Amino acid sequence: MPVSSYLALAAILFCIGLYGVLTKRNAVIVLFCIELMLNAVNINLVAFAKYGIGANVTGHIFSLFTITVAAAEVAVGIAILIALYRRRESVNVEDMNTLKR
Amino acid sequence: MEYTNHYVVLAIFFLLAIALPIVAWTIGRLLRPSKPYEAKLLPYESGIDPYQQSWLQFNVRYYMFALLFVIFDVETVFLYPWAVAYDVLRSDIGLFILLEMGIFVFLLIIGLIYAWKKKVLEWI
Amino acid sequence: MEIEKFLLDYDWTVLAPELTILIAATLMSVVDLAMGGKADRRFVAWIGMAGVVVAGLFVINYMDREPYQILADTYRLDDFANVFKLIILAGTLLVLLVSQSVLKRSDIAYRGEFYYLLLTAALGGMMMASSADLITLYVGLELLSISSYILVGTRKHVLKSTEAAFKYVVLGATSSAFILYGMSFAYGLTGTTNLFEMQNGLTEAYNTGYAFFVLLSLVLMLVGIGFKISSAPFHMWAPDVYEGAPTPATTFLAVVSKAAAFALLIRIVLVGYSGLLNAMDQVWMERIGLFFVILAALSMIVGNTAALRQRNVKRMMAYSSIAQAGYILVPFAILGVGLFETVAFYLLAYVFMTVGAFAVIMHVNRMADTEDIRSFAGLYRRSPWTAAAMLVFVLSLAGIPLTGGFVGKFYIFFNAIAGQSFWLAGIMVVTTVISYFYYFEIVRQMFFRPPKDLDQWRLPAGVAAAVVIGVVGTVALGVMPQAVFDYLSQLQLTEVLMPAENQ
Amino acid sequence: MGQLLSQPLSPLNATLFTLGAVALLLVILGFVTYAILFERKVLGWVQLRHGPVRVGPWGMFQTVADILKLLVKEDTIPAQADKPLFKIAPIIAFVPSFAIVAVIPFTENLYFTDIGVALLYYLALTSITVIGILTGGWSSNNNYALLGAMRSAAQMISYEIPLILSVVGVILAAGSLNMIDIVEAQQNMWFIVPQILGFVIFLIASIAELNRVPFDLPEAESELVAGYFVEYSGFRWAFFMLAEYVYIFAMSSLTTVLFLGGWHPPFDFLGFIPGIVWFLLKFLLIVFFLFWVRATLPRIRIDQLMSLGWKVLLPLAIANIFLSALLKEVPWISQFY
Amino acid sequence: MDGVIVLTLLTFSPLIGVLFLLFVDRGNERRLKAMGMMATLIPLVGALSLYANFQTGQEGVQFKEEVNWITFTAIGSMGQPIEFPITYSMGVDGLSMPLLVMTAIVTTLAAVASMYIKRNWKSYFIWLLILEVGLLGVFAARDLFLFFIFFEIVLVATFLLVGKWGYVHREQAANQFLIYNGIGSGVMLLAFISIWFIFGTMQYDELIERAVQLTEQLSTMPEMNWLVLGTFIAILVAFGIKLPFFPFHTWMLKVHVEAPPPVVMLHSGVMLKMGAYGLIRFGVELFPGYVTDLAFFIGVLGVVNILYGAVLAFVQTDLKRVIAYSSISHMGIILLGIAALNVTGLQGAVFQMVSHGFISALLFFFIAALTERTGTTLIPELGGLAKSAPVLCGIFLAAGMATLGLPGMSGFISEFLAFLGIFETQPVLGVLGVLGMILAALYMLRAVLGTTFGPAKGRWQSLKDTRPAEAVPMLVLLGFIILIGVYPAVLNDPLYVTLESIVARMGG
Repeated sequence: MPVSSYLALAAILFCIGLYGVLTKRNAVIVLFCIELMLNAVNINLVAFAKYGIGANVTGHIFSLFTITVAAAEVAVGIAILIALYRRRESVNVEDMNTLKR
Repeated sequence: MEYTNHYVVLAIFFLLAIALPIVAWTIGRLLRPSKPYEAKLLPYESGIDPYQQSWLQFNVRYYMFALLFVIFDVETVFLYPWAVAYDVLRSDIGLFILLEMGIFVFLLIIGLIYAWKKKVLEWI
Repeated sequence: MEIEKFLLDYDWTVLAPELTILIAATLMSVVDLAMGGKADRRFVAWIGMAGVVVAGLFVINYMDREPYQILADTYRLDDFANVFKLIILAGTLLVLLVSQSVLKRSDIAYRGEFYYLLLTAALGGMMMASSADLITLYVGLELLSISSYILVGTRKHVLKSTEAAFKYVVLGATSSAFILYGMSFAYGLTGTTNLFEMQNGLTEAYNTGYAFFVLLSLVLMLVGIGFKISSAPFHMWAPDVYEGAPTPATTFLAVVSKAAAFALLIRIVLVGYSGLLNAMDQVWMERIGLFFVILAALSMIVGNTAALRQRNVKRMMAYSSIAQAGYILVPFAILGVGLFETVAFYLLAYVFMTVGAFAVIMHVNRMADTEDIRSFAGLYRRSPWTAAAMLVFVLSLAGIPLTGGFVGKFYIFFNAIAGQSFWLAGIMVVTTVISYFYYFEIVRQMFFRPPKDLDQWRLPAGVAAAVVIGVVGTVALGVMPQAVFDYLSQLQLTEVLMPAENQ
Repeated sequence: MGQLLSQPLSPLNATLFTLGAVALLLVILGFVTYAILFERKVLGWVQLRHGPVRVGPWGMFQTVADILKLLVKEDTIPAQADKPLFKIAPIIAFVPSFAIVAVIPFTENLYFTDIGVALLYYLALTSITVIGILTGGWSSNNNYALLGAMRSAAQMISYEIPLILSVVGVILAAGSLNMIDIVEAQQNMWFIVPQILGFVIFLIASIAELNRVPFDLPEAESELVAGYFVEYSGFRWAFFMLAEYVYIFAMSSLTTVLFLGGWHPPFDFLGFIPGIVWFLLKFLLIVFFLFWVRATLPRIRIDQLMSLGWKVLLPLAIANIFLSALLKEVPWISQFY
Repeated sequence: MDGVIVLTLLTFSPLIGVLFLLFVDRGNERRLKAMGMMATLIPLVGALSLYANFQTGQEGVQFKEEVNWITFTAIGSMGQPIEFPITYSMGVDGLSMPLLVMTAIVTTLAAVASMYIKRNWKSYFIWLLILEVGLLGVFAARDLFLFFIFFEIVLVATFLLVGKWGYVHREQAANQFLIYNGIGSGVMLLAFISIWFIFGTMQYDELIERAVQLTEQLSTMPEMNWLVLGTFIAILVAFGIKLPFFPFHTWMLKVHVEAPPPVVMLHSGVMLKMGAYGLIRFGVELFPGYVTDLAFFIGVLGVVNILYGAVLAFVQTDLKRVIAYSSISHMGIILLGIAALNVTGLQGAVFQMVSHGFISALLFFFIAALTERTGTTLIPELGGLAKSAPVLCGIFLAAGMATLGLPGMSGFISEFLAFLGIFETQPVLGVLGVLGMILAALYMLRAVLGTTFGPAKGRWQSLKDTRPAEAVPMLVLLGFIILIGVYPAVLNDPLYVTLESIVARMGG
């Protein structure tokens, strides 16, 4: 079944993204990793739209929305990161320690 | 699977496009000289020796444009399907489809006006 | 569904509340732009409040109607949605009221933006409450989330604020990704994103060998929603974000975001997966129920114990809100039919007490210029009425009788007992007792400690209004909850589980 | 080509496809070679001089010689550069420029692919080039290069918006993203007439996208030395140039397809002339126009550039969309849509 | 008297005082104090007139009011709707009537003793009056939930009073108070819920009716046994903390030492009795079977309390601690009385509640007066006070005598009755308990003699004797102590019938 390979790909991407979000120190990379996770979802959706149970075009529509929203989300993320960078001169997540753990 | 062929062609174009520079450089490597020395490998700064890396912070203005780009680029994600299906939808529900997109675009235009008023669009 | 019935045949007036908010937000942004850089932005907030009130009136007008679905069954109006919208709007109104009187240009440069972002976030929340489709749910969620990210980061010149915002973005986006990933499986297993069509599909998928994926999708979504409602073990963002955000935004997060996230939880889990719920109680109780039990218990325990050692009021309130999320999760673990009533009532009480408490905290922190809990020292001497009001809020949060917090908590507790979840009920009681320590720390500071100086701190009018509303609401819900109970029970909240007639 | 594409995939077919692609590549390389010459000639004529005349008759082999010279030139990479990125940047810039040519139909029979989202594909891939430019400018670790790259990126993304929005009018009219469908829809009336506003926006935006005068700020010789490819030399530099001229090819073809009716003759009675000729004529007209503009107009300032893009072209493009949609309702005009 | 809301009026009458106090300037000490004291007179008058109107010798509840308040609904696991009605139900019977009156009296006197309060009189009196609402409500409530609510009001008010107006370590004391009582009320809530679960109602009257049938029910449903037993133990713990019995007593010492005198008067005099009241009301009345089964255990707890309190009281150097430990000891007597399982024992217990209420109020009034003058309550530092302050010391002596059970005073009656009861059923415990009484004589005399007699230390030569404002309330308290001592019927008359009915239900 071809869908399983897509699913596996998506799962791997999702896990890589999650791993990156949790471990990476560079804030930009963290944002990339989030994007990776969201794109894993897109792969899933599109794969299901073609091969899923009751495949239909809804998956495509959903992924369009996902793309849009993810773009907005990451745009805001980077905007905040820039604001942060201008004050802190660093994109290292570990430097963000003003708020105590 | 009749559309596979089209994508195969696209893939061929891609591969070809990648192959061309590689081939060209490989040939070039055989032909061209290579005599690097320090001054040659310095970045060109109109004759002044560079004293720092050029990887600096650059104006945030660039990011503003990038953001605006994202907004309107994403808008087209919805505009294109709408435009393609316009005739079909119009015959069903009439001009409402236009109104709908009008609302959508209107909100984006508010965004543009916002950026305009906030002087984001001015390049200093 | 024929395409002819697509748009114009629907009763579009049901969207009136949302459209009102949308128009108000648009208007606010335009007005804000038209105003000069130096102008007082309160006017913008007043437009927002007017919009919220009008939207609220529309919502009240639609109470108690038959469920009605529009836009190809993606958007739905039922009493459940209305109740949540009312809660969201009430929270937004109070936050606007407070922020218009405390926000200073020196603190938040973009106040106009702050006000209408509150509205767009509320709009997102309303969409979540009203959606019957994964896509609309997701869009609503993100509208709320993205607006909140910015709200958190509006104090641009304060490092804490931007850091908090960044943390919130990262964790919020991650949780969105989890929710989406779960949604993608739900879609793949059923071929639809409509929650009501999913019901059967998921049951069928469950029975035809895809049980693992059905549960996987649910668990992924629950993890994501766990982030959004800040339940342990997915709570780590909450203290930082609550601390870093400007206090009105914190209030908004604590109240509106949370309420909306619970709406999301109910929509997805109870509506989408209700097939599993009905057909095989066993599965539900053993696997999913367990998940909720763990979430609820952990939230209560972690929230209440971690709050003990906080010295920053906002962080303390963050842990407190984690604990409150735990309490609200208890009905989900039990899954009694009283779920909607209990959750709605608790959230209603929660709106009043939390907004009130944060309004006071905001005022006190601003006057004392610190967020340390010691800023409350001697508040009683400075302004006895404020201290008395704060006492009411704290008692309510702690769950002392004659307050809305107590009635809400007891309602949940009682349902837990009736549902024979004695363990959860026990944890509720124990953690409530633990919570006395830190809630009463505020009381101690206010009443027992001497103030640094004897300055009188007068509440600004807007804050005072919010505090009065908070006190009245909290006490009224504590003394005379019966009216609300009756009203809630008369609403057809359980209809949320059934598709509307008009499809 | 159409039959070939509808056959099941076999090694033979694949070979044929490859051969076709190679042929097109060669054609394009030839075009680029002579486009450069043509440009220099046009510039010369406009400025009342001859242009290249020495190499070959009428300077025919001038560009060939240039290419050979580039091939044997030393390839220096600055010591401080980010080497992997420095090396890969020209490829990133070049690949999309050639890959988009695949979707352009030259006549109703001569096309290489016929995918439903051709226009989207074209527009999507074009925007990848900017990453190549950014990479190149960044990895050089040179102030001019970085500045040029940033400017270029800002400019390209700013003008991409009007570009893609101006096309929506065409899509509305044709009801398809497929290029062949779009051309077929211009059977009676080229879209340049009903979509004149869209055409103008498209033309301006495409010039800016091509980084050509009057929008050649990224490589403004007098200000930034050469913009993002200051540090590039030899054949690496050549690929940036190549990408630029391939884009001229692609963009001119696209303009032809979208607005000038592709292979359709201007009048039905001229239908006896093969479509390819019409196509080439229109295509060359556009190419000539581009060179003409370069010779005629001065470079504008960057603030003017950005203002034009965001404050004029973008609102106009959006207005064009709704105008087009509304014009569909007007009784007589609607037949052109 | 049905349909009349006298009890509600009585319970909330202190709020009238609050209302008036709000309008007084916070710096106006004299007026605040006067108003605070006056305000407590309203409930006092109310309580006394209620007592006068109380039909003695009549079984059951009087002055009953009942309004449906809140109904919580839930759906049970079987799909059956479960309703949890909370009624606003007030009433008094023979058990609560004396306690109500005692509360009113002690509060008034505590308000008088508030003359020792040094600051923030306005809020002090407001909270004191709110505390009074809670205390009155606790005894007047006829619904478990209402009881709980009033109980919590008491908790909050006491917390604030102790923490704000106490002595040096007031905050620790308040915290400990909160911790223990918070846990106590948590357990109480659980116990109440399970009582509701067992009986299906929260109203005392219905509960008592159903309690009789409980034994039969249990025989048909043996699996309920554990729940009922657990509930009973929870009740025991919840009120045991309040009482307090032995392992849970540390908070009370702290409070007694650190709290301001009027609050200690109320605390020791009234609040400890809430524990005892709860034990009798919910332990004895609702679970007669278990009380019978566990009587020995309760008795042992009582004896432990008596002896532990007495021994430790003996070794304390701080007068406050002596009295605090003696309170623990006396609470043991209440437990013994309950453990006796007969009318006499219970009579003893209730008598002890009231009598100890007055006695400890008096003692702490004295302590307050003493602290005001000397600034210390350490026995070694005191001595020979009688020379300079004879009246004060005379009152102390009298109170001490009452504590150790001198005939003619209330302490004697209560202890006598309690021991009489326990000797009837558990003689061994009785003997051990009496041992405690001997110790009581020892520590009390030691304390009294140590402070009042002996060589006068120089510092205390010029001690001022009691002012009238102090002497009058002390003498009033003493009067009540002697009144009960010589004319116990004043207490016994309303009580007896109620206790008889309780014991009858126990089958004893």
